[in-house]
Amino acid sequence: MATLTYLEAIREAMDQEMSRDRRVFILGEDVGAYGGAFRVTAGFLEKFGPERVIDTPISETGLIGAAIGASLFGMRPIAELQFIDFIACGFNQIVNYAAKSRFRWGGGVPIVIRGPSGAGVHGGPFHSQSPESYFMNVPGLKIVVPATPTDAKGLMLAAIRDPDPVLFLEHKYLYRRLKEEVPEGDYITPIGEARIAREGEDVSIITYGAMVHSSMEAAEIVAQEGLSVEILDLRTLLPMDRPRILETVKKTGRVLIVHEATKTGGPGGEIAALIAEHAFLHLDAPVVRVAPPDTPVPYSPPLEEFFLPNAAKIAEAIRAVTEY
Amino acid sequence: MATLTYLEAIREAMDQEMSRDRRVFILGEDVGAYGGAFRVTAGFLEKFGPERVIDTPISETGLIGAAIGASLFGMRPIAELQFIDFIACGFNQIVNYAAKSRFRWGGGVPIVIRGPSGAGVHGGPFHSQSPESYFMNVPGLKIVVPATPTDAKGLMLAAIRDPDPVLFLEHKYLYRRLKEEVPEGDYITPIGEARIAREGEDVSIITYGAMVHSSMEAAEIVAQEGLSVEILDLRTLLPMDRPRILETVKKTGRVLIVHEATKTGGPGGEIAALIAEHAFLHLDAPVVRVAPPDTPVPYSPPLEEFFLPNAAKIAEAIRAVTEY
Amino acid sequence: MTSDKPAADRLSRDQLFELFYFLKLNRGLEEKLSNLYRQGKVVGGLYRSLGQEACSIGSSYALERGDIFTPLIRNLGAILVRGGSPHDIFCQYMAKADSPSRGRDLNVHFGWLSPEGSMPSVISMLGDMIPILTGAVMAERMNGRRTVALTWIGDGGTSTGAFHEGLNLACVQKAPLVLIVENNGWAYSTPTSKQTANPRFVDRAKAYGCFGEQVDGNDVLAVYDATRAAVQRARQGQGPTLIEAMTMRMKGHAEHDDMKYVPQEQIDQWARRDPIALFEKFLLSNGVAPENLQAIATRVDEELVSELASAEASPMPEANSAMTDIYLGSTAEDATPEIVRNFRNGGRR
Amino acid sequence: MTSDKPAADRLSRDQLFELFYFLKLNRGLEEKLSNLYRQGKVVGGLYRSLGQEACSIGSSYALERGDIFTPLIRNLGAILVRGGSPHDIFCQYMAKADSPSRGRDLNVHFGWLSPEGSMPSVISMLGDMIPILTGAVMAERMNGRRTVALTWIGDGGTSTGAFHEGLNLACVQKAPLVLIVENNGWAYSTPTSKQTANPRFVDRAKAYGCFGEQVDGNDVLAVYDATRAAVQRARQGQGPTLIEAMTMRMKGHAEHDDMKYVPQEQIDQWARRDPIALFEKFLLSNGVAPENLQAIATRVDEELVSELASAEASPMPEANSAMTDIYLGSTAEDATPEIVRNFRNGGRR
Ligand SMILES: Cc1ncc(C[n+]2csc(CCOP(=O)(O)OP(=O)(O)O)c2C)c(N)n1
Ligand SMILES: Cc1ncc(C[n+]2csc(CCOP(=O)(O)OP(=O)(O)O)c2C)c(N)n1
Ligand SMILES: [Mg+2]
Ligand SMILES: [Mg+2]
Repeated sequence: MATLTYLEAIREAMDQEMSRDRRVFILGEDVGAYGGAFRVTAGFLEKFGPERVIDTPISETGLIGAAIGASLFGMRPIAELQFIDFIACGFNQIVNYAAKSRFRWGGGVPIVIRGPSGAGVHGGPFHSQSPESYFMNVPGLKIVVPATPTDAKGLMLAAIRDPDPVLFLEHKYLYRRLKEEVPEGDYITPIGEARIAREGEDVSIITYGAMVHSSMEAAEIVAQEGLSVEILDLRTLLPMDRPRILETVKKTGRVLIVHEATKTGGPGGEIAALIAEHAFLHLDAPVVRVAPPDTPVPYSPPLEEFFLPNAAKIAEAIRAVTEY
Repeated sequence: MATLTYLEAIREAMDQEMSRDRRVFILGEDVGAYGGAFRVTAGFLEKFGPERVIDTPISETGLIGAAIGASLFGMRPIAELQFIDFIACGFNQIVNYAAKSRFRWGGGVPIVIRGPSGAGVHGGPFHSQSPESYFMNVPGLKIVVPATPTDAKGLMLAAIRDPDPVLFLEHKYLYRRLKEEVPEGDYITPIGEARIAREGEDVSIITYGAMVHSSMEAAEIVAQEGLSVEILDLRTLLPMDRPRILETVKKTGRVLIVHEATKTGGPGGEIAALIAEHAFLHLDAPVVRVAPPDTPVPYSPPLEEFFLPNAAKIAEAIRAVTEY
Repeated sequence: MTSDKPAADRLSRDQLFELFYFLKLNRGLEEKLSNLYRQGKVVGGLYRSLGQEACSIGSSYALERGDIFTPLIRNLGAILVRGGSPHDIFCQYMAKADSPSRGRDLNVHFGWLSPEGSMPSVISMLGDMIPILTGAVMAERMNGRRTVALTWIGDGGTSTGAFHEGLNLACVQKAPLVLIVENNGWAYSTPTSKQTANPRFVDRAKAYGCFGEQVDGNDVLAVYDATRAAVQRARQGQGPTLIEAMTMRMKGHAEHDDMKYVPQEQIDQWARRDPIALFEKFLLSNGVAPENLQAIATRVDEELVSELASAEASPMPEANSAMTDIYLGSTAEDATPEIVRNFRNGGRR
Repeated sequence: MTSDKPAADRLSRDQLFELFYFLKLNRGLEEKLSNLYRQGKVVGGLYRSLGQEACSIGSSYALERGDIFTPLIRNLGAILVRGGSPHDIFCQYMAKADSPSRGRDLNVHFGWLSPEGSMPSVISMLGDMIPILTGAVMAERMNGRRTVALTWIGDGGTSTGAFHEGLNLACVQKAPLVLIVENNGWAYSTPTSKQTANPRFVDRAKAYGCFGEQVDGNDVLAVYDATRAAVQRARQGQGPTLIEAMTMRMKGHAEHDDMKYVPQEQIDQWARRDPIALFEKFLLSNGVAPENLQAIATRVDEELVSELASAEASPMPEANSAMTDIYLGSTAEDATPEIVRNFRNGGRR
């Protein structure tokens, strides 16, 4: 097993699939000569040539549309968005064509739409967004949110091979900050399966992406205080792993939902609703969401730090829920 | 008080405001000579002239952008979308400019974006959508969903006068099917205030839009069986009227959430999460969502009928929750 | 074959008859649909292409085996030319179980994928098919196939961002795409003068750096010639062509639209240029016997009668039959809440 | 004033000096920002307009009182011309409390609204400001004001749907909009050849039906002349102008970008055409004494030193100071869950 950063793991997965399967190609802005704004596709142009590593005009609707069209004709396109925030410019193609195509007429759309998501790098309101909530009510779409290099690789392989459109949200804060041993070769993280990131008895934290790591830190802090925290890393937001969510809820009876998307209307609502309907009798405390306030992501470091959940804020919520 | 249909009430409100306030104007596709695809602006061109009733090219990004720009310079634009489904084509202007502008630099964006929403008229996947979930996680935006002619008028007046961007979702199924006495003149329904549509003791239904009427029917059905149902018509989805939601929950201890948006990732999640956090100890039964399955809106009448919640389905859910 | 030779000389007598057949079939089909509409049998709206049939027939007739096309609402005729059946279209409009979309979507919102030639389904959002078909033929090219894609856009649809992003990308990619701008002067009630400050849509071709040509959209042979030349260029790797076809929408946007907003003179003037009448005149003046055309008309009528009969015989779809294919092999979960299901089964907590 | 008279003759000596001052101020400000960047004091990225300053200065200098403009990332110079201060820009880049956005947004992402002239804030999504400024001047026109709006778009930004929908709408509306297509040959690492099949962006003007002109973007007077003529036409109600300014980005997309992808010859060739050196040469050859220009350069340095000092003295924003202005007068709710708040207060259920 090689030690890879989160970013390298994504690169390795795409490299592997492109080497294995000639149907796979990449298109996006500056993905070729430059290797992408974050260098995720560095070296791809040299290795796979300009026909499979395509620099497009600045056209999110155009490039996502082209990916859809190519996927209908046997290809497995990966569309890179320079920053995930620009997905708003290609929104219509995703929700109205890609997601509905198979249902309407049988045309499957096996595309991966990927890009750097999330805050923590002082990118300001337009380079820090967590766009998952836009898509939680879009049947036909899958949304994956890897938290570790291993899952970044495993989910990328799964996403490329998936017969349906997958939104692959890479957390830019984790790109180079996370490093771990990653299984070589054909390693798949199945889409739709959450992962117990930490076993515990007293409280369950249901989370995903970068917040998995803040939650792990928080669990360490409260462990000193004798609290045992279980952490469920969702890994996939659509379709959600309901059984594993309910399992951990039933085990601990106390639940925190932690995400980086702002609180109102964020993915936490769906999770809370699932729990409310299916685990009502197992709850010993209110289900609590730890999430940013309802504002755009502010730019200045002190503002952004205040905005984002962190280990201390999560630890405090753990204490409150356990003492409830 | 004049008897107006839901559609006439919207028209009257816009007509009144345009007559009262020269800053108000309308732009959209075919809103002029044709009076809009649903004739909501019929007669406006003749009355207010082409400068204030503007037929635009087929450009949702263009016309919403123009509305934003005009609003920054003292106007109160109303942007009509021919069908709300096309909002996906102007999505970026709404979430990235209109909603964030005041926060980022102080530029308030008092626009109304309105259009025919919802299913029930066999419009198929692209003329039947309920787009509210796309916007539930967008701080800075307001979303109103009138269920009655009176609120259609009251909320339109409130939306036009609101200093911030308001998404006004008109339910096309109600346009001509609903008629009632509507207060004349300056009648305002405050944005952010839900309404008790029916008082009851045993179960609370939290709903909005056309589903308010299906819920009322259902309440009548189960009333025969001795069940007393309270119905809360949210009227505004953003910002949500948390106090009134919690009040009815605490009153009955049993909650149904009913909406026309598909179940997973729909607005019901946010409501369930609010209840979970703030009314945990008052619940006597699981919070239940009655909503369509996770598919696009199908076209053929039997399919669409199966897809949509109706009085019978809601009544059955009421019985289940009360007997729990 | 050289493309400078005009269609009239190049096309065989049988091919000319075939064009006539499709023109009549297109119009006859729509007339039957109008009857169904009046009988309340059409579910939803009906959108006619009366007067524009040549834009659909002449262009799609220039495609070859394996080529790709996506019709918009007024290109129903192209579906017929490319192998779609009136039965399927009747079923779509009546929301029947036997419709290609099984009642899930309406009118021309269906499609197929086949080595014979594919029709990726259109969606309502105008302009979106341009980038999608660009990607389709990019994929074909990557696979060593010289497939060409054809689609249409209205004068109104040219104003969309998707039109711009798609055509620009197609031009940069030298994609084998043929785009027909069907300029019928109106977008619903909006005249071209409110759609663009330069009504010559063919001028867009130069801006994007592709071939451009303006043709009489009511002359089926002119449309065929222009499209055929464009298809050949595309297949040879010379990139996209934008063809502006001048025509007129002789009915309202949809059946409910009385198009009061259209000046009567404009209608009268175009009425004299009906594409089918013009082509019939051409054929007769070129020595075709009236009996031949009559025979074709009769054949069209007979076919439509039987196709409609079988379509009317189709049942409506089963209420719960639209729960599949959300993901490959998946079925959407019954939305009934768990406690309601337990309640049904007499179960309690 | 007539617009055919070239700027060189029309502009007073003081105005020419003012142009020189702004060019120097623009470049000097960015050089100071580069130092701050190297010192790690810039929060986030730094985007230079080195070599393109004339496109911002010459154009914005042609605006008049009350006019509207929105700069993109490389039009920082226009902010200075229109009354923005180096202090504000330093503060923006250092994310300080005293920045116009109070640390909420970055670099040129701020704005103001004033009868003197307004700068609606830009957002990152390229192209979006074109429809927005179109609406802005439509509003001004409705209110009887002859306000003109100016904005810029890069060669890359022309590929966006927003560019198309916005410019087309502006042309249909004959909106008083001046759009400068700043063609610097590159969009990040993407050459114009991969952005469009027709690199002559001025050809877009004809397609949309507006005025078009191509100018040397490194000649501040040529940019001024073209913009001034366009502003006059716009104010007279003749509608939009698209000005293609030919220039070159002499630094990477941002400071982190070494632009290895740019051929050295291209850089060398443009290095000989530095807009400030060219203008200095012009002034000297027109009898301006070197001392005058030296004096301006010194004044620029002194100003920047003091503006930077005050900016550095600004504190960072209070952590909780970005909770307001979600809606007018509203403050976002503290996201702390209720039970955590109770817990803090020692409260239980
Ligand atoms: C993006 C988008 N916005 C709005 C509509 C609603 N709409 C459907 S058809 C139509 C008019 C189309 O006019 P044109 O493109 O000229 O085609 P024609 O009807 O003349 O064939 C409009 C506005 C749409 N389908 N797509
Ligand atoms: C809609 C959109 N997509 C992607 C980006 C990311 N992006 C920022 S600048 C840039 C390149 C811009 O090139 P150009 O328009 O030529 O301007 P220049 O940098 O040359 O001044 C890109 C792709 C963006 N800002 N907006
Ligand atoms: Mg038209
Ligand atoms: Mg550029």
